[in-house]
Amino acid sequence: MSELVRMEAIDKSFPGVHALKSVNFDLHSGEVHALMGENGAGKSTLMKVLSGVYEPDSGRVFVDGQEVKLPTPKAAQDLGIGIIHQELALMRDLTVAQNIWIGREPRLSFGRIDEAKLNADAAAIFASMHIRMDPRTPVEGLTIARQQMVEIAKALSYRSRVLIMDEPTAALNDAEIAELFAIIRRLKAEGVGIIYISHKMDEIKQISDRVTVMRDGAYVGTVVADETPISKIISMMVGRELKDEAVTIPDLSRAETALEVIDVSRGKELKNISFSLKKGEILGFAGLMGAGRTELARAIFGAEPIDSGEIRVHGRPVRINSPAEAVRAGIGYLSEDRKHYGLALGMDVRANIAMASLRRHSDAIGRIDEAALAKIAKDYIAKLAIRTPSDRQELRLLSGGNQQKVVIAKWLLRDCDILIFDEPTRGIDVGAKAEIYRLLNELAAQGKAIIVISSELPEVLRLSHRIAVMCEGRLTGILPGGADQEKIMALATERNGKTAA
Amino acid sequence: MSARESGLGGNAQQKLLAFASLIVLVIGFSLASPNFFQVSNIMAILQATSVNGVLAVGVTLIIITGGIDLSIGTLMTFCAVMTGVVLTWLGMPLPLGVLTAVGTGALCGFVSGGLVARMKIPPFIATLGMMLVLKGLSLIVTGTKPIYFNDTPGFTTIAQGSLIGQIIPLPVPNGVLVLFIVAGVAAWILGRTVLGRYTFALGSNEEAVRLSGVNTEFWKIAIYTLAGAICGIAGLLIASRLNSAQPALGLGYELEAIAAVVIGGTSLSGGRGTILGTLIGALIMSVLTNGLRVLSVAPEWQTVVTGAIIIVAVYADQMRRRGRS
Amino acid sequence: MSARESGLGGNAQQKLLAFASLIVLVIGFSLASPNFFQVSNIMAILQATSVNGVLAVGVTLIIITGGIDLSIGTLMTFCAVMTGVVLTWLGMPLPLGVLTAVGTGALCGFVSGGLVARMKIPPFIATLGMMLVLKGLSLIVTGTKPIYFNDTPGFTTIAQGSLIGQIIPLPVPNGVLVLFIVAGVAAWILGRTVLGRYTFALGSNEEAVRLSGVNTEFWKIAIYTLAGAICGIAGLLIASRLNSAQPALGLGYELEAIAAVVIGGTSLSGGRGTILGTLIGALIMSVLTNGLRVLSVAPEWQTVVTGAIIIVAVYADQMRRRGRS
Amino acid sequence: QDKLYVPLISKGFQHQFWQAVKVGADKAGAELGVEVTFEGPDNESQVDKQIDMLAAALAKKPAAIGFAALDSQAAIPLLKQAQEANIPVIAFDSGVDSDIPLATASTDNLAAAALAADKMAELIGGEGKVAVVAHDQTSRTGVDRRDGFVNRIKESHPNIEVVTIEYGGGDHLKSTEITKAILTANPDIKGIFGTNEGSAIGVVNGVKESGAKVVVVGYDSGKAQKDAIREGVMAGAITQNPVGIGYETVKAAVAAAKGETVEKNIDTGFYWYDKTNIDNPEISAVLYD
Ligand SMILES: Nc1ncnc2c1ncn2[C@@H]1O[C@H](COP(=O)(O)OP(=O)(O)OP(=O)(O)O)[C@@H](O)[C@H]1O
Ligand SMILES: Nc1ncnc2c1ncn2[C@@H]1O[C@H](COP(=O)(O)OP(=O)(O)OP(=O)(O)O)[C@@H](O)[C@H]1O
Ligand SMILES: [Mg+2]
Ligand SMILES: [Mg+2]
Repeated sequence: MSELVRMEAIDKSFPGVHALKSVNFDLHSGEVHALMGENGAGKSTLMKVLSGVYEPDSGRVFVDGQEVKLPTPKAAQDLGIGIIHQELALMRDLTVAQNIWIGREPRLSFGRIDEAKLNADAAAIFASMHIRMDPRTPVEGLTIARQQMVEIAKALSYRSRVLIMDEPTAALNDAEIAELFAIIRRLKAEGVGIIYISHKMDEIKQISDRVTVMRDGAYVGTVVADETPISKIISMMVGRELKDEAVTIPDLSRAETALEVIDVSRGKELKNISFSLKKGEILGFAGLMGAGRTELARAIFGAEPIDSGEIRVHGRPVRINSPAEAVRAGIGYLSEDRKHYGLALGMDVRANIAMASLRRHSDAIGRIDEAALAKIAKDYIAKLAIRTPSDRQELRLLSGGNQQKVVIAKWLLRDCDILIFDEPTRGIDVGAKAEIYRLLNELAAQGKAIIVISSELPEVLRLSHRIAVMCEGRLTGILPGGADQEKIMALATERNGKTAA
Repeated sequence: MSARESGLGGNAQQKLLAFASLIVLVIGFSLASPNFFQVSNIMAILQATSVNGVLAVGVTLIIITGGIDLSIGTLMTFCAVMTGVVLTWLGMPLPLGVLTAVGTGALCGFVSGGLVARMKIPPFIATLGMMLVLKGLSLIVTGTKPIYFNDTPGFTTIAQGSLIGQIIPLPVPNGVLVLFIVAGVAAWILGRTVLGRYTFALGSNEEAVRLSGVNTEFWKIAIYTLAGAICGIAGLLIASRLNSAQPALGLGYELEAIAAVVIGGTSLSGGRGTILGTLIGALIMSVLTNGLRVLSVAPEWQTVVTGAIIIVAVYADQMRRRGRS
Repeated sequence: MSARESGLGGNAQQKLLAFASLIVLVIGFSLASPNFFQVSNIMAILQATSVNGVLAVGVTLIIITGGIDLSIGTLMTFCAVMTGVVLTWLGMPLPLGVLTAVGTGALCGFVSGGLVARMKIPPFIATLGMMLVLKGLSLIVTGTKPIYFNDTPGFTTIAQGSLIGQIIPLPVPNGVLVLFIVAGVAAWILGRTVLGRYTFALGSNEEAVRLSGVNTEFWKIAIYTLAGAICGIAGLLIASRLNSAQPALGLGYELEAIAAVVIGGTSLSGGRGTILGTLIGALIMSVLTNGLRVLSVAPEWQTVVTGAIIIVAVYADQMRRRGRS
Repeated sequence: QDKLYVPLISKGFQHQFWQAVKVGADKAGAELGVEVTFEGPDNESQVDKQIDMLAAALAKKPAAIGFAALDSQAAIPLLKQAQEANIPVIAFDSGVDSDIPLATASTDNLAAAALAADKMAELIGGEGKVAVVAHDQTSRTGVDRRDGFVNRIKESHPNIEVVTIEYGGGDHLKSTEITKAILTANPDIKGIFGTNEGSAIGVVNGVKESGAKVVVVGYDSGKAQKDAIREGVMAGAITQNPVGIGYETVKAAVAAAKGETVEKNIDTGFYWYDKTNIDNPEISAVLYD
């Protein structure tokens, strides 16, 4: 195992933020080196330095022992450094294959593109990943999870010697993660060095050889994964011990029903879905990628029309044709795709938190009560530990996890009776996750009805009072809280009555 | 330049920076010609900014939502025409004429807004259609003849009188006063109110706003309606300056107004922009036009120089901003 | 309508749908007037489409990158003027004139592209500046007088002759032939080549393209240069049609061309668009104009009806598309 | 049913001048029992738009065509087409450099503008600075009126200097701003000539707004110009006889369509009008609102 990359005393500041404080990092060939840290610790920034997106203010980068300059992404690529960015950077109007090979299209004469080869090559990569994906699908229609797959395929296509994966599994579920890990092990065997960033602690144990921890932009230390308990890594990250609370399922037998979904169908995506949700209950939704959980949530929320079926809120049937009507009926929905459906990235933290609640914080002529909003924003920044220089920072300058916290704050502030959280902890660090779980339990205790959609089974199990499982647009079953994983997986793969392997 | 800096306010240094191109131009012209920096000429420049400035303020709102409005020029004319109909043909009193101008503008803006927000027609097409329809309607209503306001005493003072001149010895024309009031109100709306917040939010990420439970259609229509009403005020100003409603006027004014907005730093892709920037943009344009004329530059060279300076001014502005961050 | 369907090809059903508005118009006018659907008038419509069509094809490329080009109209004129200088004033042979037109266009496109891609000036401003500069230059070079091509025999056949008419008994003017060739080549470039791929990619997510290690500046400049060359061809066509280079022409042509592009379904926010759509858009515009004239609709009503039909056509097109998916 | 059809393709239709031509044409149409249509492009630089209009007019198989060419040369192929189809063409306004038109009903813009120059010279006492606010830098009418004025000043009034020529596109507001800039740049200016209605009114507005004392000479008529002359803000103006032009064009077109011979040059004349003669019958007959 030879040294591939060494970064020495990397320093980088943004206006108002000292993002990297003299950070060291190194990578050997054939190893998986996990990079850990809380949201905003500086992980992505460090990797952007290594992949030529940012130039550091000071510090040196060595590749194969030679000092190198990385002024552009191209320079990094040429040195064999590939990256899967945390914020998906795909061209929505191009197809999957066109995205993968952008900049490296196989050419024929006259600058023509060999489209057949392009598609075949992309298909080959997906085949090696054991994923079914038509290379000619436009990226636009893909779910976040599938877009992430495309990013992974694209990174693999570079055949890099150094592969940076910035939260590649944030939107994936267990089956797909297992597939990704198989790929990672294969690459590792080929001598590729992999830098792996994730907030999912269990993955670190499974895949990584060494772990480097960062905190507040500073280097904390590097440890060998096998020899270090998770709790140690966590305390390195957060600077204190975290204790995990167990689920306590409240007695809801006397609780009122908050939401009833009766026989809802929509095209091929949703087939005759019925369930109900009580006040004070947290209903988890499990399922594989594309099971239709997001579709269902969007249908309930009025973001997408339903073909048939009925939705009742507090026993009264409601017609919901738009999100505005849903919110009026007391339903809130936190989207899984924060960038496209959750945030106004060009606006500041305060404005985003207030987005759904402006009418409540303005007077008769529409004047916004900025002072009140400032106080509220500061409260949430403290409560959710949002790392930002101020509540007036533009959202696009926040780290991914901190952006996610802002979306959560938006819905917490809106204070709906029924809240649907679609992948609420995507990209959120362990400490904050625990905080959010606590918040959700608190909300439920206050009598809110909550749906949590999550691709992380442990999260579903950790939170849910009941667990609904979907497969291919059907609700295949509802299990009691704390049900075992096998049963959930069985329902999640129950294709048209038959249980698949 | 996010929502919070959208007002006429903002921090002092930034304001200074944004002004720089304008100041350079003014100093340059002042040095080049003794006739340029004189009260009467400065007032002429301000007066020349008033109509375009008001239009630009209106279209700034729409551009911040990520839209565009090509109909502002002909809408302005149509509002002037309808005012003529009410005041001259029907002989109504002046306040009703003012109401007609603003009301006609708001109504047409409402229609454009409906086309864009409800029928999902791209703003470019919806307002291109409106531009043509309104252009035709102005000609039809008037029978292609101008309507004069000779029977409405005081009509010309709306733009040409000087209230300020009666108080202090600076004959700032009322048209300029109107411009500053309109700009002030628009900046206040953008910076302080719910409507303004949604204007930015729509331009920043419309789908995210919709999924926040906001009735985006309603707010978008409201913004177009407001912008239309502002065009109505521009219609009033131009009618007052010309003491007539000229039905054939208006085409091409949209480009000039949009140019002022973009020179002022508002992004055509929406989500960011300031009224102050738009005012400066409009002033840059009229200082340029006036200055080159006062220097008696040959007309064909005037266009060349104007084009070049617009590019340079925006480039310089950008370098400054990049330098800052 | 993503990159892969960008060619003149695409599946049959979709093509049919896109044509629908156009066909409805043609049938409507044919029923309304016996003079409309006649070979000579159809040829007149096609001829009237040629210049605007070529410009629209050029600006389609730029719009797909997410940009805009306001200078196309005056660039066209400037190219015509330079051709006049070379052919009439310098007495060079015809092929050199053709080269001059295309070369001038490419050069100016290169400059615009440089301003946008390298100096990061917003396309609206960069090309607005270019529009004014080129407008002035045309007047300066010509001394504000048209340059006639009387000394270059055969010059008028570039647009007005009919090669096709010599083969089959349908006098399709060469200008139309040129339009279809230009459209074909542009569609081929968009659909099949690397340049085309980057055109879509830039409009879709420029930052992502850059992060993929592509030299985005180079490709963007290449696209503006190509679009400029296409404007050069339009310059040649209009010069040939008018047998003269008219230096004051061109302003307003950009709006018409952009309108054709947007009516054809290309999104002004970039990333999607087709040349076929642009052709249909340009045809819709000229069928409308011609049809209303043939029906002797009063000119002021012509504008009203044109505006309304543009909105309706785009709305109908959109309903169809939504219905499909 | 088979009314003769005569389309007039003019240089514009929105200006009062063209509307007056249209009035004359309609009048002749009514008297002679023929159908007349009238259209023109938005501005006088749109040469190719006009060609397309001509093409559409030909498609309607008219009995004759009235045509005011923006550029004679550019129209020749279509005029030839008309000739081949035996559709007589009558030129109006400023004429067509070709022998295809059977007759031309026009004003001599050069001579008319020269008259304006002479009047201007007289009004400012034969010396001093003057300026021109023209409506177009390239169109026939714009060029002729500018040159007619400027050349006459040069030739016959050596003590008068034309200090600047600006172009406002006939847009009232633009011409107003231009005038104010001219007055700023040349505080000692004595007179300004506006070459069409929009320009002349713009000059009047600009002079009024800046409160300057200059001699304003206009061109064409219209209510605002007549008012300005009555008020004394405008010293006087040249008027053509647009109603006559329209009338004579249609009359000649109908005659030609019937195979009668028509007079080759129909000069409809031009007139100087000011406070003193504005209400004379022969003047008020050629003025329009
Ligand atoms: N372009 C920028 N301008 C200003 N601040 C920035 C910029 N990019 C990152 N930051 C700040 O730098 C800090 C580190 O961000 P970074 O994205 O590296 O965090 P991270 O460790 O990847 O977090 P996460 O786990 O949430 O993805 C954050 O406080 C972030 O707000
Ligand atoms: N593997 C796939 N193949 C084809 N289409 C898919 C696939 N995965 C997702 N989709 C698309 O997504 C729709 C349902 O996805 P949805 O986002 O609702 O599922 P989900 O259960 O929320 O899963 P995810 O974890 O991806 O969010 C499908 O109807 C389909 O259009
Ligand atoms: Mg990160
Ligand atoms: Mg989902």
